[in-house]
Amino acid sequence: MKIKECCTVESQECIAKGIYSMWISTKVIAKEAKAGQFISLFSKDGSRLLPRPISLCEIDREGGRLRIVYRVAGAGTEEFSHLKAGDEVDILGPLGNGFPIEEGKGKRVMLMGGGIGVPPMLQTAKDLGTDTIICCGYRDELFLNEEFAAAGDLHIATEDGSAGVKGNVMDAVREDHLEADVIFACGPAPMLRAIKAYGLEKGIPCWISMEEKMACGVGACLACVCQSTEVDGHSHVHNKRICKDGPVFLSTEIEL
Amino acid sequence: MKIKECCTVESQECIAKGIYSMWISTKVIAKEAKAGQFISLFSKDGSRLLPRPISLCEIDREGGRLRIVYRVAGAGTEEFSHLKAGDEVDILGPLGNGFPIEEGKGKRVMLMGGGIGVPPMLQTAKDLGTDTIICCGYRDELFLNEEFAAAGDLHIATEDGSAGVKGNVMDAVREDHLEADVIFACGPAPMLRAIKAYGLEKGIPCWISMEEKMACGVGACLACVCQSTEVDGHSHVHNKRICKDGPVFLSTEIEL
Amino acid sequence: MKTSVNLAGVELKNPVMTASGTFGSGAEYSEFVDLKELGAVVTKGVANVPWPGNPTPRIAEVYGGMLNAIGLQNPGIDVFCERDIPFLKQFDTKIVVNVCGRTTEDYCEVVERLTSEPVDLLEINISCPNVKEGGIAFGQDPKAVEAITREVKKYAKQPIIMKLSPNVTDITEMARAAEAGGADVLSLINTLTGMKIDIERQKFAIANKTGGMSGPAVKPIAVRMVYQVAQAVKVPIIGMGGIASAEDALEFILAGATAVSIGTANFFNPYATVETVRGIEEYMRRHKVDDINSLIGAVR
Amino acid sequence: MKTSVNLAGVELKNPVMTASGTFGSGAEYSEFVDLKELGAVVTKGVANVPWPGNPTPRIAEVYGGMLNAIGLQNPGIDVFCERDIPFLKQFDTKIVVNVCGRTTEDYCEVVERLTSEPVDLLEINISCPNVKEGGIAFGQDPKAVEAITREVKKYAKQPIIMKLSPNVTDITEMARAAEAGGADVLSLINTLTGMKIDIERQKFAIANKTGGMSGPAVKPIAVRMVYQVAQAVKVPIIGMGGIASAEDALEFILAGATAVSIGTANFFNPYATVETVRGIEEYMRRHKVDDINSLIGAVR
Ligand SMILES: Cc1cc2nc3c(=O)[nH]c(=O)nc-3n(C[C@H](O)[C@H](O)[C@H](O)COP(=O)(O)OP(=O)(O)OC[C@H]3O[C@@H](n4cnc5c(N)ncnc54)[C@H](O)[C@@H]3O)c2cc1C
Ligand SMILES: Cc1cc2nc3c(=O)[nH]c(=O)nc-3n(C[C@H](O)[C@H](O)[C@H](O)COP(=O)(O)OP(=O)(O)OC[C@H]3O[C@@H](n4cnc5c(N)ncnc54)[C@H](O)[C@@H]3O)c2cc1C
Ligand SMILES: Cc1cc2nc3c(=O)[nH]c(=O)nc-3n(C[C@H](O)[C@H](O)[C@H](O)COP(=O)(O)O)c2cc1C
Ligand SMILES: Cc1cc2nc3c(=O)[nH]c(=O)nc-3n(C[C@H](O)[C@H](O)[C@H](O)COP(=O)(O)O)c2cc1C
Ligand code: FES
Ligand code: FES
Repeated sequence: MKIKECCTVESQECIAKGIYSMWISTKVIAKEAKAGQFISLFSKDGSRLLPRPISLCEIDREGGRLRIVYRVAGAGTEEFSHLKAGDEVDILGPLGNGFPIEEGKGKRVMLMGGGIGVPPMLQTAKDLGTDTIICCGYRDELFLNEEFAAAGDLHIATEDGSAGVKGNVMDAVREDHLEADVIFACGPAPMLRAIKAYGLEKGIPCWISMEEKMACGVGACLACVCQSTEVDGHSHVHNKRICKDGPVFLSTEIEL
Repeated sequence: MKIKECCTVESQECIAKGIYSMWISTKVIAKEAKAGQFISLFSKDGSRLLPRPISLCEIDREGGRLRIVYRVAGAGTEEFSHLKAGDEVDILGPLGNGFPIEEGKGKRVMLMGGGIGVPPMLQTAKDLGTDTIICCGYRDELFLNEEFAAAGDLHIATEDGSAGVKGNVMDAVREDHLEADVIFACGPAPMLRAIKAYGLEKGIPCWISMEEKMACGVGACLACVCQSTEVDGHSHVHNKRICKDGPVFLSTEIEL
Repeated sequence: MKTSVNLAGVELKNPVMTASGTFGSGAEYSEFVDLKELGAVVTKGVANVPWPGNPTPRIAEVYGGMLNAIGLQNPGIDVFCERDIPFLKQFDTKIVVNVCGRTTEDYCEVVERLTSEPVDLLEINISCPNVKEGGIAFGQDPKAVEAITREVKKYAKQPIIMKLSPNVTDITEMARAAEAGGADVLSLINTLTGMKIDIERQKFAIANKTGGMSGPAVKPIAVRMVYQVAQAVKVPIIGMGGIASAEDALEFILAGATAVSIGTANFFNPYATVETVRGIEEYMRRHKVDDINSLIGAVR
Repeated sequence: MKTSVNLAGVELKNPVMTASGTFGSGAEYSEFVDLKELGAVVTKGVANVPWPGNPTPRIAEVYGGMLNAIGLQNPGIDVFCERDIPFLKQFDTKIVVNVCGRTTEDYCEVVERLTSEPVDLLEINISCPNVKEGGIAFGQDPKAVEAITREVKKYAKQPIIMKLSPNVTDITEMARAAEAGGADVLSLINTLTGMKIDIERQKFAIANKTGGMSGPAVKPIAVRMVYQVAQAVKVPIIGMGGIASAEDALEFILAGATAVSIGTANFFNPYATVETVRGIEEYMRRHKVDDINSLIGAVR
């Protein structure tokens, strides 16, 4: 069940330059949430009306708590970065479909996150268990890497070469000779494109999390479509709604 | 000198139903302010862009502090009522001309305030000295009355008769046989109209503080005019700007 | 207390409707609100055949609102009749189908196809600014407005709502033309053509360059147009444009709207529709209004 | 780094101007900003004789903006020439006089009177929505736009800016008409006609019923119109409508404006003009732009 809930910020900290980690206490949403789903956060300023979609980084279902890790990209995320423990924040969720954890059970899974696509892989790793390969790509400064190291077999790539393999996640895959039966990934479009190509080449299914500008977040407005290879179920054209049919798709479903 | 300043709320309390008293700490504005002038407060919500004009209730020039007393009338004042000590608030001021204290020196002055027009009379009373007659009119619940009692010879009128004379300030003037050489007044238009008529009848000058919707607050936009009996100095028509030429006018200058 | 209003013989239990394109066919928001509490559900524009819509990005946030250039993506009338109408029939609310087309024939084909369907009203969108053909092209010229209205009326069984564009010099001219063509109801406003440029990337914020502006920012323009049209025609008006609360809805009703539609507000408050229904009732109680119809056009 | 722009031969040190009617004749805001830092000061509309303007309330706040129906209160050209021009001449900035009138003759009288005054440009307001005669009546019909432009040009010594109304179906039609009539520069947008109703008192929020909407809420419409006009005419454009920051100003410049005017933003930030000047310079440094002219119309 989706709901718009007025929640309380439990804690917030800056974990890297411009990157914030926030725990939010919810009544309903955390209980129902799954790895790879997202929530939408609302600004308190009436000039910014659309909610900001942010992926779930961790879900504490028993405690009713959610963690998000986000980058300050504009005025909305800037506003969120000033929230303090005890402040209220309106959120809509849980949204989207999440990663198909069942597709990973009993298989060698590789989780790949690039940039601000890293955070959602944390809950995914936890839900899959510790047998996973995790491959995180950063520009320079690392974040969440210690938590990932505890959650699986962590490999790192940095664009400036300051840690791990110099380059992107695909460079790490090649240099570190990583192999898997299935890939779950989140990151910028060029990274997803490379992963899709790699998956086709190796014949392994890749589940990728997509991004697009959103308005409703629930599938009603048709803002957030991506081109799908097959006719979609909603409009019978070739457009899947990222907010509702995704954000996680099998890479072969999508034109990238 | 007028300035837009980011100020700090020093304290705020609810002093009657829907009526709030706020002390604001300023760097510049308090030093330059005079009784009967006003400031404009800005909302933090980008949907409410125009500043809200509020009269100065008290001015602590040495301490650099201002007091305002205001009624929650809509969304802007509602927002201000939630400000707490330490919060920031943007204000523009000091605005307008203020009461001509010199016109009261050595004379029997009567200060008349009605409803939310009561607060600005407090600094006016203080600046004039304690020899003044003060006549405050309320609907029912009193506020600031103890402070006024300490500042002069206080007479009260209430519409519901719960304190002082039953009726309005003019009823109090008649019943309490109040007499004065000059009147300073602030309150709703019907009250000001009655005071103007009384002043004409008795031949005493009445300085009244007017109200109108404002945009700029500094005399540039011509939103806040009132009809003047003489051609005005700015546009050479019959319109005085309340924010700049007022808010205090000699009652005979103005069509009411 | 009477909250029901009448649109060309169709009795709505209350004046609160959804705005086309912001509420799908009701399924998504039925997770948040009980559709039977609404006066009517207005569906996303549907054409004779499926439309893929425009490339992304399709939307951009603007101050107090948004731009959209969805481009009328829709599954076409066949899927719509099969899937969406049966879904909506489950709820005790009126069904208004919004119709789009590239040519007059397209519109008529959809309208004719709907004669046999259990829908209550048809809303003809001649004001979409985001498609090259059809849409707004029909809605900015009074002769074209009258002609398409007349044509559509020939095929229609249900009463026809003509949806007007605000991107015109004189909205009353378009309203009178639609009335002359036989429109049973008018709805306004559709979106205002706007543009946003991303100065950092030096690119248009939406792929289509321009988009239709909606949300609270457009409300004063919409209220003005509803007021003007109410003075100009006799047919009832559905007012919309920036409505996010009962207070907003009442502004439109006092200006002359018989019913109102809530669009963009659903995106930032999925409960906006039912909250508006309740807020109107609360206002009526507070102002001792027995019949909402006495508020329609009460400010003149 | 070159920030100066050229409007019909008049060199502005930077593209930031004030919007007519929001800045008086500069005196009030000179307490906040140093006028010599601005590209130009545009004065409140002035007519041949004093105008008293409209009854109050003249303004109302709306979501992200305001409505105004000042009604062009002004002291008439004589007082203006005696008092306001000498005041502005003290500052090293360009002087643009905004002109209003009830009839073509009124406009021409003012324009002729200004031939001998040290003003740099004249802005002809044919787009005020708040007066019964003159104003917008001239600005919504291309023939009338062309005719008044041609007439005014006969009397003018200074280059003429024609100020266009956004309350039209096709702004490019008006722009082309003004250009055909001999306009040297175009400025847009004036305010959008809007309305607000006070639902508690069941009254119009402003005495004039309708008012002109301005402020950040209108920006996307203004940017769109500037872009459209920039594709349609050769004369330079002054863009305005909701500009409150350098980012906003740059959106207009990238869309095709040679200069920009800041209006309503002065009311909520009296430093908005100079902050915009500085912000544009900062953007140019950051994006390594040597000449601001290379940004004009750069997004297409
Ligand atoms: C499914 C999904 C999951 C996401 N998860 C995360 C996350 O976990 N951490 C994180 O830091 N970011 C995430 N993003 C990106 C995040 O939504 C944007 O960075 C954020 O909306 C920017 O808002 P703003 O007000 O700061 O920026 P502005 O640029 O001022 O925003 C203006 C408008 O554009 C939209 N917008 C801007 N950038 C994006 C974007 N990249 N994607 C979608 N909409 C955008 C905003 O929502 C808003 O409506 C996610 C996006 C999607 C679609
Ligand atoms: C010179 C002057 C001095 C004032 N002093 C005081 C004071 O000391 N204490 C006090 O409680 N109130 C005072 N007021 C009235 C106060 O400005 C309004 O109550 C306040 O602006 C309401 O804002 P809002 O957002 O709560 O109401 P809303 O109704 O939501 O405001 C909407 C818009 O209307 C304007 N507005 C609404 N009511 C008034 C009004 N009565 N006068 C002017 N503008 C209005 C607002 O500023 C805003 O722009 C004064 C007004 C003026 C002109
Ligand atoms: C995302 C989106 C899609 C829309 N699609 C349609 C549509 O298909 N048909 C139509 O007539 N109007 C469409 N509209 C216009 C709305 O129905 C409505 O007229 C407009 O948005 C103004 O109302 P609002 O400000 O409440 O959103 C759409 C608006 C939005 C925001
Ligand atoms: C209070 C006010 C008065 C105005 N007076 C005039 C005027 O006298 N002449 C004119 O051409 N435009 C006038 N305008 C329109 C502005 O110059 C400008 O075109 C419009 O407000 C849009 O810009 P903004 O959103 O930055 O305010 C006025 C606007 C406001 C808000
Ligand atoms: S954001 Fe509305 S359909 Fe995805
Ligand atoms: S508020 Fe602008 S002149 Fe008074």
